Amino acid sequence: MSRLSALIARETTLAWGRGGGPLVALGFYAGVATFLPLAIGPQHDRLAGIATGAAWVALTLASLLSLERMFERDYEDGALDLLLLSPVPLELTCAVKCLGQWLATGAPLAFAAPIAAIGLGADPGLSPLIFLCALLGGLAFAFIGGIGAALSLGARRGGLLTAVIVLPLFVPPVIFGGGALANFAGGLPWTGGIAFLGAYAAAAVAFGPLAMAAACRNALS
Amino acid sequence: MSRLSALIARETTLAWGRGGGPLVALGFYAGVATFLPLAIGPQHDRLAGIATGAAWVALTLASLLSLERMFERDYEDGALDLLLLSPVPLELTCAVKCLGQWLATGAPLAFAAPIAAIGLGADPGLSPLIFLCALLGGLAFAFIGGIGAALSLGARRGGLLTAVIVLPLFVPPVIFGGGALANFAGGLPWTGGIAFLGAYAAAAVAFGPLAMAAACRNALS
Amino acid sequence: MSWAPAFLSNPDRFMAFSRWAAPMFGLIALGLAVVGLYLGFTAPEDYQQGQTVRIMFIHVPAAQMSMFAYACLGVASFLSLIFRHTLADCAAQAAAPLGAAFTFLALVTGSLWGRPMWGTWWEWDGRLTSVLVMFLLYIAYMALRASMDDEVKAARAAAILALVGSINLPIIHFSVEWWNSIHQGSSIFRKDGPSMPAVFWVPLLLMALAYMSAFGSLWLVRIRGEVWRRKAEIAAQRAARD
Amino acid sequence: MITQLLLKDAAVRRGGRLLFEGVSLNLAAGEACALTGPNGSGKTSLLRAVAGLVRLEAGTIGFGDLDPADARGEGLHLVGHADGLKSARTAREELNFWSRWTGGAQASIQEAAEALDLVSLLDLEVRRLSAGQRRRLALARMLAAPRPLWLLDEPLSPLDAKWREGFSALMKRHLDGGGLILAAVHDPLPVATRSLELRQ
Amino acid sequence: MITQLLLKDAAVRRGGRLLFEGVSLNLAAGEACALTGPNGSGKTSLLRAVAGLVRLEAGTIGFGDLDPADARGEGLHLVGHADGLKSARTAREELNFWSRWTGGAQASIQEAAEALDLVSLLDLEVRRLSAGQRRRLALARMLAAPRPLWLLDEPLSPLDAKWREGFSALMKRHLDGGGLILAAVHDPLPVATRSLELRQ
Ligand code: HEM
Ligand SMILES: Nc1ncnc2c1ncn2[C@@H]1O[C@H](COP(=O)(O)OP(=O)(O)OP(=O)(O)O)[C@@H](O)[C@H]1O
Ligand SMILES: Nc1ncnc2c1ncn2[C@@H]1O[C@H](COP(=O)(O)OP(=O)(O)OP(=O)(O)O)[C@@H](O)[C@H]1O
Ligand SMILES: [Mg+2]
Ligand SMILES: [Mg+2]
Repeated sequence: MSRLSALIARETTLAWGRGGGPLVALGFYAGVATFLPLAIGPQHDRLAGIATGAAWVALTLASLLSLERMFERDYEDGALDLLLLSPVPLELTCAVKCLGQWLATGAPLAFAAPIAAIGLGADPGLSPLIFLCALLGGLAFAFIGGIGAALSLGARRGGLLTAVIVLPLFVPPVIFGGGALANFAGGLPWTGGIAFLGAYAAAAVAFGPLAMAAACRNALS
Repeated sequence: MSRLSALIARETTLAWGRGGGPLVALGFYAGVATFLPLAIGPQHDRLAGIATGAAWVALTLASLLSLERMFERDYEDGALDLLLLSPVPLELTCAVKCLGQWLATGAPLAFAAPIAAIGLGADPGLSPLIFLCALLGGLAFAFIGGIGAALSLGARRGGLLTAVIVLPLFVPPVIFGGGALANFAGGLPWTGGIAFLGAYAAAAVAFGPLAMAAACRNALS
Repeated sequence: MSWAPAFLSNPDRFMAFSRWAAPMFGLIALGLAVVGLYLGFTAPEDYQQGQTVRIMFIHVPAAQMSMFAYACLGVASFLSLIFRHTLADCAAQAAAPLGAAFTFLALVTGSLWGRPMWGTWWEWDGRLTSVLVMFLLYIAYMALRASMDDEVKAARAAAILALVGSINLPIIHFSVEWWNSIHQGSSIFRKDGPSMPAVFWVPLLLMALAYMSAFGSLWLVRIRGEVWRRKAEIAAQRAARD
Repeated sequence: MITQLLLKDAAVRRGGRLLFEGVSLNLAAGEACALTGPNGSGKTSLLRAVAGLVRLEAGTIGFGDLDPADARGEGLHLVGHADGLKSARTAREELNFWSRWTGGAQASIQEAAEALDLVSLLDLEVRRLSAGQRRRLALARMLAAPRPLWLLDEPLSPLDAKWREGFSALMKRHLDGGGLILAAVHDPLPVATRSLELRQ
Repeated sequence: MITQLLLKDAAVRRGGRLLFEGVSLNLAAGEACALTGPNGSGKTSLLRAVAGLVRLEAGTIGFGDLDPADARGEGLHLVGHADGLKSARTAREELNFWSRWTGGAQASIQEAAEALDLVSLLDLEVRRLSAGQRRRLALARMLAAPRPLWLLDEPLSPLDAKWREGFSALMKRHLDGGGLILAAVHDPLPVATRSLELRQ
């Protein structure tokens, strides 16, 4: 346990830095929330819709931006070798790395999401659901992102390729979550979407580490 | 000249990986263009509007994703020292790095933008303007992104910090370009927006390298 | 203000000056604010805007101060970058949170005012967005400083960022001319004189001066705190080494 | 607890080329083996094979009667050229993390830092350390979490004369306590009791 | 063309501590100086100061009557621990790029690769190279673009016996051709004609 807690602390600080973290997470969220409506075009001024969209885009972006640090740095500087040399199975190590990643970026952004959404004019009643979607979605993103990061280890490919691998896998959570939010707002049954989202996240958490560990072993051998 | 052409070749291959560049850029574009409408919410189903938005978001994302490779890798492995040790002024080196970055990601995405926009149902008459906006915008993004990447050298924070620095500075080109496109579509005078966009890009190209070089010297000293 | 850097660049002289200047500016701000607010709230209702016109006395000076604070940040950063002067760096570091607070105030009051005036809390138009960008730049400045251990390097990196971000100032100012913004253009400082009656512009002017003095006072206090903190840190390092 | 390292006819292939074959070694507790050979002869690859990071083309690697996976997980330390230290983190963060990861207790972390004279450097970022200091930090991790088998890749090269002696004394202590050392070197290894040469 | 390296009373400060002061050296064409001293005494920092990457706290560094900026830009090579090679690129790409960056011609790149026996390794990714091969690649860049002053940080340590001799011969040739070498070392430098010791 001491091992895993040490690892999770390392991963969060690597992704987040020490202290003062919320400022960066908040600034990042604010940046995305400012940038997005402008890029999409101000004619789409239904801010409430943008509000949840900004949450997804911020989560995706944060996940994509941290992918390179997730395995590649450790691979290049030899840390991955040492992480492997341990009674902890590599699958668990990978899972903990993803979890640390999620704690450092996904979770703070999930807390920021409902606040920003209300600020942007979303119905406050939606905020628990937005939070839940962002939390589960961020979890799924972290574990799927990890697969992409591990797969592109050692390949001489930039971050774009990892994004190409990973983006299609990011789509289902967005569809499930978006559907749940839309249904909730329209007074329709919405638990189904959340259940699917949860199932997807659970599957990512359960099977992602297997894929990551296999990819890491492949890169190292 | 041989020096600079060698550097630009290095930077593009580093940003791009070997082979398959345009294909990856296109796949990336397609990924963003699929992902974005889903994230923003299907209620915004005016795909033609999304088309130009997707171009901006893809450019931004591509720029953000390559920032870490721009200075940080070279800083960590000692290459930045060696780049400094040369009769080429560091300002010029930084400018060439940004240019390579732009050639590798911004330019291919700019070519993809009008094609994708027409595919998504935008007025084909808009496409030259979309291309121009993406080209100039990508140039500005590459040079501003370089400033952010150089400034966060040595900071103990991941890519999120760079994004926090860079995103606000990405906003003006989007406003200028978006305004020009909207005016053009509405039959209003649109050259003003393009002129501002060009001026912003020119300012970024002219002054960005000064800031980058100062930031690199600061990190190395 | 051009004499100020030269005169104040000596830390001892600065500390002696700010010891009495800071409270004095504070008192002036208080006095001006009392008078300004009184005049502002006893002014007649505007025939178009009704009671909401009174937000103006909060909003307009706050918006102006947010830009003024950024200009101060830029000048201080420039001085610290060129002359490697620590006091200038203290000044820059001290200005950032104040500027962020003023910007926040301008955004909130503007938004509150926009609801009755434009029928919307927020609009992605040039003026409003560029002010928001300035707010984000303040945050980026503070975040960058906070994430570097080496204070000298953090100071220089942040100074470069502040200077780069100052490109946003003219964008804010001219945004109302460059885009057909919903925000109104200049109505006070115009070549042909103020375009509003004296009952409005006199309290507005008083409030602007009050904000300015408040900013001056708070800024000096924060610079003093920063100077003290650094002195203590150097002393602690020296003690640790011996 | 590893008390023996047994290589039998080991062969390693990299990129289609057989680096070495028929390499055998029987290292008992308290023994140190200097692994020599020209550049590219496969010293690093052999160390990594012992650590389980590289697959053997032929032959076996045994750790007494222990299960190899268990033996490797708890029983060995590897210090190579790529030392796994993150240059942007402080020496303290890195030492703490790696020591906890390999199962070291807080007290022994402190001891290890003292033994390698790192205490005054712990608050520096790793990138600021000199080459020798950084190598000492990499070596300190081994002291913080005692494990019997040390796999070292040119451990002494960036150390100065004083620390070559100092670390040799630490290796001696490790051997006296029943440890095993397999070290790839180009210069003589002071504590070596055996040697193994790879030929190209 | 640098024909002299003159250090006068040089002092360097890192993180508030004076690493060394009053260091003087007068190195003429054809001379090699071995820079020694314990870990952390400032050898690497001194080399970087000569290269202009670290600011002197006091004293001066001169290159004969040349302007320091010009002399540094065209006149010196620095090979340190961090060798600037990207592990994901091939040896050929890296050698080509750095040689062209420092002004080497295509023919001399080929010659350099032959002189350091890298030809058969050029298509490997840098990460696959052994430590000694990688160091040879880093050194090959110097041969590809002739410059008078070589600043070397422990150049021989990962090389095997054969290549220590081989590179010493290359250094000798460089000195005979009027070159200058300042090398930080812990072991004796075969070609050294002078030495400079930093004390802590
Ligand atoms: C969040 C929304 C708003 C923001 C960010 C904002 C921002 C600003 C800024 C930055 C200035 C100073 C411009 C300069 O000195 O160049 C300003 C001035 C002003 N604002 Fe706003 N504003 C907002 C909403 C409003 C609203 C709703 C009104 C009323 C209709 C309003 C009325 C004014 C007036 C009258 C001035 C003074 C103009 C002058 O005389 O120079 N603002 N605002
Ligand atoms: N994928 C690959 N394809 C071809 N050759 C490879 C590949 N991977 C490694 N090699 C070769 O295998 C050898 C690995 O050597 P290793 O690093 O084990 O050498 P070493 O004995 O440690 O040398 P040094 O003394 O230089 O550290 C090198 O010659 C290297 O070029
Ligand atoms: N920012 C800093 N703060 C404190 N100390 C620093 C800082 N940067 C460098 N140092 C110290 O300065 C010294 C740098 O030494 P340098 O790398 O020049 O040593 P060296 O003689 O090359 O040693 P080695 O033989 O180990 O390579 C080290 O003691 C290092 O800890
Ligand atoms: Mg080796
Ligand atoms: Mg050194």
